[in-house]
Amino acid sequence: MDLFFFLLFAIIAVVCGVNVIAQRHPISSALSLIGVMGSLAVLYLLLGAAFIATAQIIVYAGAVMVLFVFVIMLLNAGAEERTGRRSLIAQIFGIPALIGLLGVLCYFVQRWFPNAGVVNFDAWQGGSAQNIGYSLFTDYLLPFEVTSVLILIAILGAIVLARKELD
Amino acid sequence: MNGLPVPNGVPISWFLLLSAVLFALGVAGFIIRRNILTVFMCIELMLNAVNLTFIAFANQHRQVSGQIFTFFVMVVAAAEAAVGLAIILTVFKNRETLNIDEVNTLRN
Amino acid sequence: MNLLDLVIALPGIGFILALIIPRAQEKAIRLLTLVFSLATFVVSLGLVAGYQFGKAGQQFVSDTVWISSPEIHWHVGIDGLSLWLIVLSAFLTPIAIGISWRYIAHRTKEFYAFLLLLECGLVGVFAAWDLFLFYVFWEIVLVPMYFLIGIWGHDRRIYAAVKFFLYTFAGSVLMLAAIIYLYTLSGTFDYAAILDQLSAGRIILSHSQETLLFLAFFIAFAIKVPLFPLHTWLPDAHVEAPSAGSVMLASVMLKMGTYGLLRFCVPMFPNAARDNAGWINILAIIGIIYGALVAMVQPNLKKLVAYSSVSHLGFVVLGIFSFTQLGLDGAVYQMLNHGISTGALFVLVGFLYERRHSLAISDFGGVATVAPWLSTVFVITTLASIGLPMLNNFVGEFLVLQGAAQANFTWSIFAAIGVILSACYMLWMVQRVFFGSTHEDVAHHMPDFNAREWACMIPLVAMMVWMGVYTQSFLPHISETNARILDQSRMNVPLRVSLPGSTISHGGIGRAR
Amino acid sequence: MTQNLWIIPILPFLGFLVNGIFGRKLPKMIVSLVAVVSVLLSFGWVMKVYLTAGDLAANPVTEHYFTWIRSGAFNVGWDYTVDKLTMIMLMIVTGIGSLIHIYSVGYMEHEGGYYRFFAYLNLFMFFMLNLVLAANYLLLFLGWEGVGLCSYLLVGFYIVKHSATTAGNKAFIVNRIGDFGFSLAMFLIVVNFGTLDFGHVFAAAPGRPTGTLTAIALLLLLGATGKSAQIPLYVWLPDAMEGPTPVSALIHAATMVTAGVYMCTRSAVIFTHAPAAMETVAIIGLVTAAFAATIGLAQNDIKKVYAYSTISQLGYMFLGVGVGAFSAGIWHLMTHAFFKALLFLGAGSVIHACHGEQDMRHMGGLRKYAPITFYTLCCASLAIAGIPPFAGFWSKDAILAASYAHAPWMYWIGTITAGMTAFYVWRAMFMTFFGEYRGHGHPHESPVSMWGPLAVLAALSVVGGFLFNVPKILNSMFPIEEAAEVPWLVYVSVLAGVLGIGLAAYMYVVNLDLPERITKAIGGLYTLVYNKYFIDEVYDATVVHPLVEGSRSVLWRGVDQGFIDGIVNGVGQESKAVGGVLRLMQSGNIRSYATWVVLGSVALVIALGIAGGVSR
Amino acid sequence: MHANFFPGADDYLRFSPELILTIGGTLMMVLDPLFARKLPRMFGHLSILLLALGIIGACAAYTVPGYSFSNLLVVDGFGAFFRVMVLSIGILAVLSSYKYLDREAAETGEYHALLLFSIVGQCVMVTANDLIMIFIGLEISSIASYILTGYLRNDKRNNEAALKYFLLGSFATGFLLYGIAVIYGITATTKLDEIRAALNNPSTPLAMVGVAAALMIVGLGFKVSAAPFQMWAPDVYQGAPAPVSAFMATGPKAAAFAIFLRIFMTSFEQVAGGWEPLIWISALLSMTIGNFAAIRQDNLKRLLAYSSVAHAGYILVALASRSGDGTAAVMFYLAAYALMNIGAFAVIIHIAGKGERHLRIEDLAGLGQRQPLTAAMLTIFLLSFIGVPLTGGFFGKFYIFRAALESHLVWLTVLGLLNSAVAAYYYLKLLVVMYFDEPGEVANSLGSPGAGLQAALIIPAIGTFILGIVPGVVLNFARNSSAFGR
Repeated sequence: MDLFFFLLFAIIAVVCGVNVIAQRHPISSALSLIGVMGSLAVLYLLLGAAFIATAQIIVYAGAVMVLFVFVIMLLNAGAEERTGRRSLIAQIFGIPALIGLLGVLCYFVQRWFPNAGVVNFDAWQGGSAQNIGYSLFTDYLLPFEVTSVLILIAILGAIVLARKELD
Repeated sequence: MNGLPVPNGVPISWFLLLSAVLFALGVAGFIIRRNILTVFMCIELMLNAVNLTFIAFANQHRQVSGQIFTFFVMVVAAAEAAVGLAIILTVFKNRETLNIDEVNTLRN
Repeated sequence: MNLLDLVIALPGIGFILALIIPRAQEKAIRLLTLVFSLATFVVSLGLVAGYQFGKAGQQFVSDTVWISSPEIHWHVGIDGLSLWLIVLSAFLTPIAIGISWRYIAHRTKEFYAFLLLLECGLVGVFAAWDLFLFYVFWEIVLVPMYFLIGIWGHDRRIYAAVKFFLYTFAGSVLMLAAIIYLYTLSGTFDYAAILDQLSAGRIILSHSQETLLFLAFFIAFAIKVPLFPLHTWLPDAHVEAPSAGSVMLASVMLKMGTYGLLRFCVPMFPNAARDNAGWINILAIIGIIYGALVAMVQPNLKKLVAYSSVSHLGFVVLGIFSFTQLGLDGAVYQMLNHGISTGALFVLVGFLYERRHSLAISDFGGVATVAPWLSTVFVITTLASIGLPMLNNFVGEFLVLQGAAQANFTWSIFAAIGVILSACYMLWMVQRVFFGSTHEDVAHHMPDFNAREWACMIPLVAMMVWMGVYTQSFLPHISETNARILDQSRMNVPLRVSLPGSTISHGGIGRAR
Repeated sequence: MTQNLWIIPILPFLGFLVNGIFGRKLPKMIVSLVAVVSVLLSFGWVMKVYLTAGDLAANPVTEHYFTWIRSGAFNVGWDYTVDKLTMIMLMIVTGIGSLIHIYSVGYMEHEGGYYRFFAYLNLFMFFMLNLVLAANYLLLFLGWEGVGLCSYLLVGFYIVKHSATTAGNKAFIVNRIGDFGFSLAMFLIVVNFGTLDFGHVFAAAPGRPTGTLTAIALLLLLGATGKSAQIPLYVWLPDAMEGPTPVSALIHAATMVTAGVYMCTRSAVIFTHAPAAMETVAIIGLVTAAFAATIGLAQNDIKKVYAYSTISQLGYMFLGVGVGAFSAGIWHLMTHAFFKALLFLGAGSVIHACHGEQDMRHMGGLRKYAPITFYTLCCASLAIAGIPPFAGFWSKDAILAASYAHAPWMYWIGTITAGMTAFYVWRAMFMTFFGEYRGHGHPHESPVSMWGPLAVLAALSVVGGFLFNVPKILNSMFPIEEAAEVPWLVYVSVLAGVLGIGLAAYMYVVNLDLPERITKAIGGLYTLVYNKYFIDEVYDATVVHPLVEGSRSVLWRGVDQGFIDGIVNGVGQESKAVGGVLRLMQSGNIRSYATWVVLGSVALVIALGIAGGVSR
Repeated sequence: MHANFFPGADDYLRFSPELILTIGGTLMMVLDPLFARKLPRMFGHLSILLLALGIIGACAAYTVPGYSFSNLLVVDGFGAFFRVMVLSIGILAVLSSYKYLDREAAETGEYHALLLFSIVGQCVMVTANDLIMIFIGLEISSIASYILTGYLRNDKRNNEAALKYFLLGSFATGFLLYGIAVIYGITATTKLDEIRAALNNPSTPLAMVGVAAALMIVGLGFKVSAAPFQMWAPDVYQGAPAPVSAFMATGPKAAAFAIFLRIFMTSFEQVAGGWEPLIWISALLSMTIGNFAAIRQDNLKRLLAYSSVAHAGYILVALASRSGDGTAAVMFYLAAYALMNIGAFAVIIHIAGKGERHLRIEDLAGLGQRQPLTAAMLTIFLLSFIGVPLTGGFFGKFYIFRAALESHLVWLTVLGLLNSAVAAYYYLKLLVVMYFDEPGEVANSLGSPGAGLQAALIIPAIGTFILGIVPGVVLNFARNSSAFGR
């Protein structure tokens, strides 16, 4: 049962992921990215991270990706054009490098976490909004507060960069 | 991998492999795609992959901290998105292009 | 704050004051620098007066902690070796200022300031007894000279300046590495302390370690000397530098290299020094002959003198690595001689240049008929530098060759050829410049010495004669120090170490083995 | 009691300083006065020493003034010593020196640089006296180099004359080659004896291995050949005639050039213990004598003739030294000083008479115009021809006798040379003084200041021989070995002289067109001899030219600028090239950069993964 | 259930610099609309004031060293040192910005606010004891600098630089995060000290630790622009506004090195033995690439960018020595480097002119005659870059190579020193142009640098000399605080 769900959404995630980089048009990439995020949200849920799963949907799939789509529309970006100086290095080394990366990551994961444990869905529900909130305001108070600076910067940056000239 | 999957449960490493694959996909996109927006999305993809790892480990360790980390990653990602898109806007305003290969006037 | 500190400090203070004075007041600046350099010289004579014979180690010590960790001391002191080199620097700086009095027209301020800074660094180099301090001064010297060449030099000055800087810098970084490495071994930068540890066997260097350290130091010094084939920066630097620069460069800065060899390479790494003496001496001899031959065909006065320096400095290196009392004494004495006579040559060439605005030998001829005194002094100087008895160089060359002969007679045979050749190039130059019929524009642009020029030359000529006739005023200091250095270099020399010709040893001589 | 020997050289030195520094301002009178008086005074002091020193043979005077060079156990003092040998040299030097100074007052009257000339002359006296007074090799070397310097300055006295200055350089440099040998000899001496003091060296010498001594002796000989113009280093002396004639007389005839002989005699102990070296000395001397004589036969420049005769006579002296007759050598040195100085001064007077003409073909018949010069020169010529009882006869005879005792063939060659000598000297006499005047202008006799010294020297070259019997004087130092007295030797050698004179008379007085025909007959040989066997040209082509050109094209342009600087600058170029390559990496393309990052990360992951795996 | 649910006074004191700056930055955002037009320079003065307060705060914080906020934050000598460093760098950056902002007529309010925030991020980084804090601090600092890089939004070079910096930066961050994730997976914690403890457990899969470390090195190496992750630096430094480049090459870099050190000297210290060769190679690569690439540069900013790569290489040498002395050397060198680099950039800002038109080396021609003081200052900085005695740069190199030799990295030392000889070449080139060439029209038309730039020139010069003549003051503190409370 667990296995089934996992495989299902894993496959969806991978397919969408491939689609993200396969599509020439940013919109379709964006949509498939949302797909990835959705399926990941489900997996989070299965892994007992209820709150994060929700956040994933709301913040990521919702806010962030919508922002993306906005921008895409705003700039009405069409399918990418193949002009400009292409990157020789990327063409030569790109694919081997990627395969290498995937290979080593998988190898080491396989080699060192073969059976680091078995996940049983619903076996652990640590990620409830309550738990998260609690530790956010106790142990992780500081980073939580500090991120406000981050948000502040983001706003400021958006203003500075994107605003029209006042005069 | 060792033996068939146990019926009741999924080996943690599968999640890790999945995230590894997604991460690699993100990297691949960054290198292959030419549209700045797509490239940016690939970064988001990478972050998501990382998040999955965190969550998986959180589950394994029965800890919240992993999830907390994920939470912060999301916040950061959101902030980055805002700033990044703003930057992309300015670039587009000045160059009328989203092709990453054409943004290479700064070089030797 | 003892006398020695004062000798180092005075030029430094002068340097700062010269920077403070507004650049409009050229005269004031000139006077100030002159006064300070003269004062330095006078004080340095105090060092001579206060020098005590038979006192082991260094004198006029002043030793205070400069940097606590790693422990770096302001540790200066002198012995017979550094004494005269310091006096030499202090002696030549006023002359360098004197000859620039009229010649340096633009950016006077920086020029004189740099001269003082240069003097400060030079004195420091010879006085430093802390390896680190030594390195600091060593590098400081580089900067003013770089600017002296680069700003007030002739046409290809930039090439020359950069070449000079990079050559020396590349060498000295190796030395820095070696110094630090020694520190990691010994835990101190104090020269004396390191020497003790080495001789007491508290630091045991493996053969390869010692060789590498030796080479690191040696290359740095060899570039400065300069030893063939690392000499090619010298002609360029000399030709392009203003005469004051050439004087300081030839007379004192080159001695930094030989001084370093004698002060550091030989006592600290005796085995390596002796093992490598063979090829080093061969290089030195090649330098002697090669320099002379190349000088012989130079169309340019300064280049000629520059190559002659290569030849002369070859003698010094040969003397040092002969490991005999005579050789070492001769080497040090030759350092001083070369400082005086080649310095004087550059001064005179400078005078000629100011008059004729050319350095090409072919542009002169018949100078003797219009400027007899200039010519007389020039000839005397040439005779000094080709080693005529009763003038200074003879003593040095004789001792060096004698020492070399004791170590290995073959060396002295080849080295002595250099003495023949020196006569060739110098006399031919003299003939072409001073004798023969006088050309028009030579006749018109060749006034004889004026008072200032006399004031610059008389001390030099006097020194040539004094050092040639009554060597006893100088040699004893040197001898006793060298004897000590020789002992140190013999300290832990295993028996396997033996130079070719080591069998010759008579009386007190050649006890080196 | 101390003899204050230092006064002897110091006087001329003071003269030098005065003339050298103030000479330009002083009137000629004062200048000449200072110069002459200073030398005369030192001659006087020599006499004083001679009279008061007592028996120099038994206890030579040695005085130490100050330490010159001390280093470790090596110690050279500024020491003077006077023994009989030195005394003889001192007298010759100061005596002849004074005469020539006086002579020069007249001769140089109309020359520019009057003061310079006398300054140099005094300086020369100073160094020469140092040379003979020295009590150790280094001080001797000081004088040795010093006289070389003065010779350089005086030969190149006419500084605007290119040939003169060139000759000066030649003289100095060739001498340097000799000095090279001398200094090596000194090094060997120090290495083996640990000192340079004559006393110690000669005391220790006999015990040393012959090989060492031979080496030292040969190196000394090399020095001597340079200074005394022997083969192979004689080439500078003929050119040295560019200098004013008194210089030729003083330096290149009477005193300096004999320094080599003096030095060898000084080192007699070393030489006598090195037979091979002795043999070499003898042969070099003999060959030089003969060789130079042949060249002398064909010269037309009067001074050149005497120059070659000087070389030849010096050869005799070396022959004497070489065959062990040191005293004979010195004897000849002395007599030669008399008559050769006279010859040169006479020649000077002749040139003076002919308004600077030196070519004998443009002279002749001067007998009536300059009688005093003529008669004095006759004495000199007879002396050099070895006609008894003139001075040259005694010394030359002594040498020849000794050489016969040593090896008869040497005697014969020596005798033939004597014949040639007689011939060319008298050839010169006849060409200058007999026949009709072939020159321009109106010849005249020289002033008294010039012929006065001539007269004195003439007297000396008449009686000097038997008056001062050097071998007897030096008997204590160099005992005359009683060789079997061979009576006929004397007659043969005298006969040779007479024949030479006769032949000269026949060819240049009686049968004037004979020389022409002979020249025609032996054309090739004549040109060869006339051009001094082209030795200068050979040296030029084989040594000088290759050296200079090689240095220029190979060493300087090739090695220095081409190779070494090539490497240095090459390094610079290379690093710039590397920089260029690195710049290619900076394509400015984001995706390339990303690719590099990925590559790097893969490498890192693999490396660290493995490293981590092994690290515990 | 948690001891410090409510943070105590000490906690706030320990966190005071960040608080001051955050409040100040926010205040500025409020004031900006009001005063932006009237007195633009006020924000500069204000931020200098705030930074000064921040320094005081940092010192005050050091009076109560220790962990706080449930061990997320650690105030130790190391942290304090770097806090003071980045804050001072901030001051210098502000000083050097006055004239630039006037010239480019740019809004000053946001500029300074961003600057302050980015410094907040760096302060957080250098005092973090938890990977979360490090990550957030890093992001704050980075995002702020992304924006600053593209601050002049109508300048093409700015946009491009910002884009490159942003994309590549977040790309690298991805790797960093992945590494962190793996470490978390292995050790079940993100606190540095706990990680250290956990790694001592023999059952830990060290290979995986290696992988994690590798991924983190990618991220950090990128931030410190160490080869082979240095590509972005030249482009970004060239494109960004000059004061920002000056700031980025010093502040964020210093902070990045700080966390680099902290992570590797606390968490991975025992297990890092096998990694030395890689640092070795990276150090050598950085030095060589930086120096050799700089030889051919004629754009001043780019040249300094390459030199900063090279200097990162020198610092990595000290890192490779993995010793207390090495750490101290890094701290000292960063301080010295910050001074000379900002000073050099200040000169560039001075000569660059409006729109940064004059950035070629030739534009320095004759500066020595037209503006002796400025030239003299630049000379000092260049000599310090070269490593001539009596300058901070010299002692920096000296300490670094000493540490390296003590760890027996003989060849790395020799190569490094030879590298510095190569570097001398292109620094000398500047001196040559400045003093030996006749004044060009740039030098002739040059006005006086404002008071701000003057200060930004003279203060670093003095500092360089202080570090060069009495380095003890800084070094001793560095040595004492190089132990990370271990």
